[in-house]
Amino acid sequence: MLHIIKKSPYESSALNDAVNYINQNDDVVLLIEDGIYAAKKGGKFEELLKNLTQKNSVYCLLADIKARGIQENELLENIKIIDYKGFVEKVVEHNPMTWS
Amino acid sequence: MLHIIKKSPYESSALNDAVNYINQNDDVVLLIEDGIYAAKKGGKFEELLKNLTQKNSVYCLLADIKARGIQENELLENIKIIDYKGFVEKVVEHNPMTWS
Amino acid sequence: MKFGVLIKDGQYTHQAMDSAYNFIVAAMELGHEIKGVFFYNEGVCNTCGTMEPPRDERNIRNLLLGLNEKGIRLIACVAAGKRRGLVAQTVSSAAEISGLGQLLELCIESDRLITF
Amino acid sequence: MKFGVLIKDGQYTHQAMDSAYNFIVAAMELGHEIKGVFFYNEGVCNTCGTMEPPRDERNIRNLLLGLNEKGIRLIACVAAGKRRGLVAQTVSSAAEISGLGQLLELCIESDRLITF
Amino acid sequence: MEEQKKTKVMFVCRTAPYGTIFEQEAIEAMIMFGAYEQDISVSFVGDGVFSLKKGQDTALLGKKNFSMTYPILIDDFEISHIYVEKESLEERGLSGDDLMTEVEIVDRNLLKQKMKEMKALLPF
Amino acid sequence: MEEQKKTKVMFVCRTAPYGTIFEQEAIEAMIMFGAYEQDISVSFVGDGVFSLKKGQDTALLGKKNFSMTYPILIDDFEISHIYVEKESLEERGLSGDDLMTEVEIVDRNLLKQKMKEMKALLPF
Repeated sequence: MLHIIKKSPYESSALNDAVNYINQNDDVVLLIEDGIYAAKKGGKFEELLKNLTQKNSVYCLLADIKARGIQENELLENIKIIDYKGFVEKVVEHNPMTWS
Repeated sequence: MLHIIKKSPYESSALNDAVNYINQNDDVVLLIEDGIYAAKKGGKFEELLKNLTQKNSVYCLLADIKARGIQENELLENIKIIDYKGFVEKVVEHNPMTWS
Repeated sequence: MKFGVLIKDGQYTHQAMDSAYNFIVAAMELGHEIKGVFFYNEGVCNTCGTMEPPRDERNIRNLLLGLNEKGIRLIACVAAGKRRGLVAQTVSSAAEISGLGQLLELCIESDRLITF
Repeated sequence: MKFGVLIKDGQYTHQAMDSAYNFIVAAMELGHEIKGVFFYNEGVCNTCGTMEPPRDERNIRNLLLGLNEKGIRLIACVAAGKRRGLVAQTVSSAAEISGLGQLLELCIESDRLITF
Repeated sequence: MEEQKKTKVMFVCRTAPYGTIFEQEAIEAMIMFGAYEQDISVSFVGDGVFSLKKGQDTALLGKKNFSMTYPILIDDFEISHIYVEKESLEERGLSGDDLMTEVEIVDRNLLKQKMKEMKALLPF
Repeated sequence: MEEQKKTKVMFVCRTAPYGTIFEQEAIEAMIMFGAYEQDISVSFVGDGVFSLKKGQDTALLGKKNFSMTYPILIDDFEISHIYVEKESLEERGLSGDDLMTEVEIVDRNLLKQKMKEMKALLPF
């Protein structure tokens, strides 16, 4: 499965709810829209994301981090950046579930 | 001030954000719409609400608890129930700020 | 006391309009004055004149007509409305379309401004 | 691959339509097929034909017309639409109004159903 | 139609009732989907579990009490399964006794497996 | 108009930019309100602080970059104060250096006092 998270983890339970449903090793996580704030260095979700990236691939959507002024070097390590075409490819590979 | 909280604390940061802005002793809290779930016995926010009710009056809107099937005895102690007229009176007494 | 009301969420999707309506009715029953209701953000959609909700449900268009008959001004923001397709041809006869200055007027003229 | 798209949020208020649009364009560039876009909940408002956004902003009505010209079916739920004032007179020429069965058809006919 | 040809679709209900319309419009979709002889299931996780709370009375709110439809979803509208996540109930101080209808209370790990079997997941 | 006669209104900006329109429509309201010679202030708390993040570039998204207006709110649009809550910045790994404009970074307790002085609070 591809877990698409589109709400800010600071104001919504979307990330936490999704984490309960992520199959370790198999599933992939994609942060889009305000969901990308979870992957910012120095934020409150650093620990949670670090744990997540140990067993699962975590992607951030390029257009959404750029719009919000988050530079590549402000993202946590092991977070991968993809564009909309990469997004499409992830949906080809995995069945999507959106958490908002 | 009257702090009106209208989102479920399980899915939104509204309650936590509001708590930071409640003036002890002076301010009043009103839970409406999905905000009323914070006041349910046995839930995750029992401790937070118990602390809150020690220094501030906390009200729940009758129409909203009834719609959601929450009975009076399922609410935490010290939570007061008011109807829409009571709501109006609270706004007469205090300047409102809505947290959603 | 004089109240101003700000509604930011759309009809049916969120409870905001319902809570506001019940609040306004209670306030009037208690003898208070509603200086006006301003619709902003998705809230402008509440003033749409073409709603056709199922018959066994409350009709928000009729609720607004009722408020307007009681003399309450219902004001939808022109800019927020245009973005969402609320224009002169589609707005309910209960409401008027006007600018954001009206919201500030409500803040000035009301004793309390309450947001739903 | 065949994609079905479900959009649940209203235009401009939330980013859902924008994300979906960018996703659809990328999918078509990669040679995939979009079986249809279904608008439900507040999402039906995206298909409103009377939007007039500011000139310096993207025009979601035009974006939908562009998708439709590329042969993509845009389907607004009739029941969700009526509630919110989206009726035959106000729906964009880019979209059609139909029933929830169309959403299930998308689930059946698409390889993937993605929700925005 | 043979069992294996049916499309498996799951509604994932994550929102509380009345504050938003999502659960009401989800139920409207469930009813329609039930008529098409596919394999439709419904799961309640997070605040979605509140939708099933007993004793809902919307008279004072002026809204329709749509919760009455849940108990007849399986028998009258041919929904295959109604799952409720045990952990979400517990976190909210609820148990099966608080619910208005017979449902399958399952733990998160089981529901996670069920989700993996679906062709389409519809979050509400 | 004498200072004490002005109506004190505060925008309380609590949402991140672009995911929703709230901050953009808040700024449109700020610009209008500035013209009326009242005492208008703006506070950023919670995710609202993200609105002021430096380096926003919306080209790939296809949306308007409205953040350019923040730096001129005070000088060009007569907004009295822009407050940013220190605790919300810290929780998000941000500091004053990350912001695109000069603002008053205040702690929660001070902002709480400012709020009490307002006649109307407008949450966005």
